[in-house]
Amino acid sequence: MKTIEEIFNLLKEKFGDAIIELVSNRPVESFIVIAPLEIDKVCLFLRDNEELSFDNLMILSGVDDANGKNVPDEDGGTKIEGGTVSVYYHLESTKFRNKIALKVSALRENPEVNSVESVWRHADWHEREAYDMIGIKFLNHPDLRRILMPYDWEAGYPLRKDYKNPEFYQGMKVPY
Amino acid sequence: MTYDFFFNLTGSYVWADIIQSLLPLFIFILPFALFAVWLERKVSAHMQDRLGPMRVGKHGWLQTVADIIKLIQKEDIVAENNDKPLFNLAPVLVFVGTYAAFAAIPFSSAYIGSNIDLGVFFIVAVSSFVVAGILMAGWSSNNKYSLLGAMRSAAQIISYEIPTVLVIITIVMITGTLNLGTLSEMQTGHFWNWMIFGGPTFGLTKILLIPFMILAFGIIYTSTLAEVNRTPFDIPEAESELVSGYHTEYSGMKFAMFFLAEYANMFAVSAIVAALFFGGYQSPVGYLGNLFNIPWLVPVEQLFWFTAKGLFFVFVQMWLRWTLPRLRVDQLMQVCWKYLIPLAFVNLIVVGLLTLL
Amino acid sequence: MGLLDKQFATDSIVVTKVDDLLNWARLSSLWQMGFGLACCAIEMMATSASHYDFDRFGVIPRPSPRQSDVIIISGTVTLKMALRIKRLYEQMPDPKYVISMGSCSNCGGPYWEHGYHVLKGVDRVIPVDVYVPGCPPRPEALLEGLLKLQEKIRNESLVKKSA
Amino acid sequence: MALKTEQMVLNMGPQHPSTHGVLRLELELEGEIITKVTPHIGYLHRCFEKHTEAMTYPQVIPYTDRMDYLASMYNEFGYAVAVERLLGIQVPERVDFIRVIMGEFQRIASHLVAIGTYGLDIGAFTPFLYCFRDRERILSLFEMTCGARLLYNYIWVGGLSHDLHPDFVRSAKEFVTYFRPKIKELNDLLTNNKIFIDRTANIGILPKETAINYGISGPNLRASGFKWDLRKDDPYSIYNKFDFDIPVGQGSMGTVGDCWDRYYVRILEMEESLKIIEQALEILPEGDVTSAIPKRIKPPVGQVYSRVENPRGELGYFIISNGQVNPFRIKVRGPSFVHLGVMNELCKGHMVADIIAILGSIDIVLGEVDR
Repeated sequence: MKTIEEIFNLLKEKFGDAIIELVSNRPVESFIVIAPLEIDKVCLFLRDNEELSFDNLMILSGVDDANGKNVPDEDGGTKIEGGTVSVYYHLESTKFRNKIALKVSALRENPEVNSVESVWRHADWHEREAYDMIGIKFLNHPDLRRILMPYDWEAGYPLRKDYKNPEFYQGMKVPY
Repeated sequence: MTYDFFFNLTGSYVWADIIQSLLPLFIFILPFALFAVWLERKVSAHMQDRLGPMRVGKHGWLQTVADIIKLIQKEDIVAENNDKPLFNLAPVLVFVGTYAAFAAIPFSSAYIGSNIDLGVFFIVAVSSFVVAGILMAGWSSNNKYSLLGAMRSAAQIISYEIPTVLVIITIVMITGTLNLGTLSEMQTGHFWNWMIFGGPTFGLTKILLIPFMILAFGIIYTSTLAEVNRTPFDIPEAESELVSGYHTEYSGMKFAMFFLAEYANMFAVSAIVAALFFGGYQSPVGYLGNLFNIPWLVPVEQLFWFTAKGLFFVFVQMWLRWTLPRLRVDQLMQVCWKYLIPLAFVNLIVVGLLTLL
Repeated sequence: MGLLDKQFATDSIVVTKVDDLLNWARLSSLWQMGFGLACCAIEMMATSASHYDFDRFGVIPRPSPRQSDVIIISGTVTLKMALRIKRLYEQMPDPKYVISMGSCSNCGGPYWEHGYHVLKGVDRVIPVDVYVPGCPPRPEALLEGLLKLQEKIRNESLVKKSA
Repeated sequence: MALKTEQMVLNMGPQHPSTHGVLRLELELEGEIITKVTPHIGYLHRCFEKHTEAMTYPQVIPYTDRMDYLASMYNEFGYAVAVERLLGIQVPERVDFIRVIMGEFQRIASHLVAIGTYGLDIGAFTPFLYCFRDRERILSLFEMTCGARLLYNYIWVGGLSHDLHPDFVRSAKEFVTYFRPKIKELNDLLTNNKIFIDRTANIGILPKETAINYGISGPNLRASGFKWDLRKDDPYSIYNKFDFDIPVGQGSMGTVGDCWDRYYVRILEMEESLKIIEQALEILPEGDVTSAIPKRIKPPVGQVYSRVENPRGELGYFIISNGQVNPFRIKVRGPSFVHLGVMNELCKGHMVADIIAILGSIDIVLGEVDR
């Protein structure tokens, strides 16, 4: 069983610049930051390497980091400009009982991350959910549609921190 | 007998005919269907640690009456895209097919709607109307669930008619008659004269016949279960798959007609089984009427025995329904074509040989 | 509306008696649409099951809306679901009744403030006869709601209401 | 001239008797054979994750209840464990024991619903009512403890809302003795029924590798023959103190990982849960259950992914804290959400009736799929 530092060094050696940093000064969990357009290759390596064999993707979560500037928008509220959105990957090896967390960040305006659907089929719906809720576009995903919200929902991505609810949806009043 | 009575009463063949033919509908089928629905709900409830209907009348005995009154005045929805003539005709056809079968069923020696020589054959033929009705219902509803249900139903009923008819032929071969009245008369006396115990024959043949008769009974009871769409063969209206199958789109009284037809049909097939194997209207032990020399009591007792036998088999159907899961459509066909039909053929041949003894 | 409802202009002894009979039939055989939405659906199932036994009141679940008289909106109605519920309601034959079960379908329940995808009360899409409060309502509460609905039906009339 | 044929598209749900809630399945059929299944979800999307961002940490607990409403206790349990890990606090021993007892009772109750509705899907109505009858007894135990039947708000971060009712231990023991024979009754009625076996064995086979790749967990993964239970493999709370087995699918009626195995693993798990409850009731320590509840929950900046073995599988909470009283982001890995994703893989080539059998056997709760 390898520690996260060892895995970081191994990845750094293999992928170079694609592996950005290791964040290990936070409580409870450390994670490795990876470039968004290299994540699928890194994941494939992590899954197929004999010594790592991270065969199980536990969870894939999209997060709006809300680290941009707050600027006033047209109708009196505020919206966030700039900053990033992130995707967290929690992997597990059922063979070595080892766990690891990865993170990718992409620009908030047009976030594009490579899909890991081909590595773990499990990621399929989680990626669709991240697209639906945060608006992250997963490149090479076979079927990137909204999953929870109606297909004709036009009011944006609900889990973004500056999301505003529409007044009406198909003639039904939405706010209380 | 009853016909003469009505003829004397009204003085007209036409009226006597009408009364004679409507009699089973009003004194038997409708009340029975109402009673059977109530019974089904009570039986299922008690099997499941519940009480069932309790609020309408004592122990809810008026429950079905309330249901029917409610259904009669419900809105009758015919959707825009339904095939309207077929949609309206289908429940009538199903109801008629079921009802017509009662014409040849011997309720007692005094009352057989139509004591024709082709009784059994008539019932088998006329109950095939139901298939047409169901197919029409499924097609005209313009609903995919209905269509699937109807197709399953047609396949099922037609397949299971084969073992039924083979068993009937077996019986006919022994008795030499298709007339249900005569058939019942042959099984007179005591219960050991019933066909299930080899019929009114004597000696070695009788003993040899018993296992084959029991097998024949098993085959025919299983296939009649399938013909009336009861569990484990309730695939056409499989609630958890096809919503309610071919009658998904029916509301109000048209639905009630399907509903009543189903329960009437349950009794019809039970009655056939009773008439073929369990002595029809004959008492298993003898008649009080004969004992006390009251001639009119005998037909009444016969009616009682016939109803009791029929109801017993209806009860068994309910019992099975609330116990067993349901088969899949291909397994259903397997049961029929791989097991029941070959068995029925073997049975037919062996019984044929035995009757030669 | 059933076949006879609102067909009579004036009241009379016959109409009143027919009224009574029909109301009795309607309230004693309220077939419920076998349809659950969320948590409350589990309590609705528990109400139909052995311990509480909805069948005592003549309530049995029918899978098809065409054959049901009462729809129990048991749980949160989301915007995605609301139009389907409306359609289901429209598919039911008259006379039809609606029981709104639980806070969510009454008014949005705990999701009233931040629920961007929750309809704040099913009465925004279909008319409701009886509201049963609770999150989720106990089976006893649902039974009480049913009795209230029966009371309401008992006082219905076939007479056309004049303005 | 060849006849023009096209595949029939059958729309199952959102209102359908056996989609277990408001799931919509779009089936492409070739006669009765299925060529493709597309699940459409979101008909019960109640915006859980948005709510958590507006609530304080303890206020989230009632919302976790409403996710998997058949296993509310376990959702709270999982959430409490996750926040406690983030805070780095230890709860008193009695709290852990009560949590385990409640969690295992919840597992039995949840499996009873799963088994009962599965019987209903296959066409057997009576086992469903028997299961609900027995579940009602567990609910009365919960009611005795916290006053609610379905959604409890009982397990809090750092403790519990109330201590046990004085009668609880006796009633719980009574239930255990009452329930053991009922499992046998269920086996006689349903498990070993020939028709039931015909309907479920060799249907919807899920091989182990596929299962892991799809992220399947819980009874469904164990039915595929993989001995993996977070209670033993990634222990939380005090599960390592108890002696219990992890049942896995044997393929005794057909192939390993078929519907019957998934069903039977649940039956066996109920017995294991009874074992855990019995042991826990024997050595239940005394103590105060509310003493460790923090007055103000304000975790440090950080993140945690914490998971527990829910009755349906791996229930994970990914919590990001930015040092405020309300969470920055909570993402839930609902087992039902993950399991539903495998439907298309399982259903291909089966018949319409098998869809119901497969859907019932993977046991989803729509509240958790859509959250």
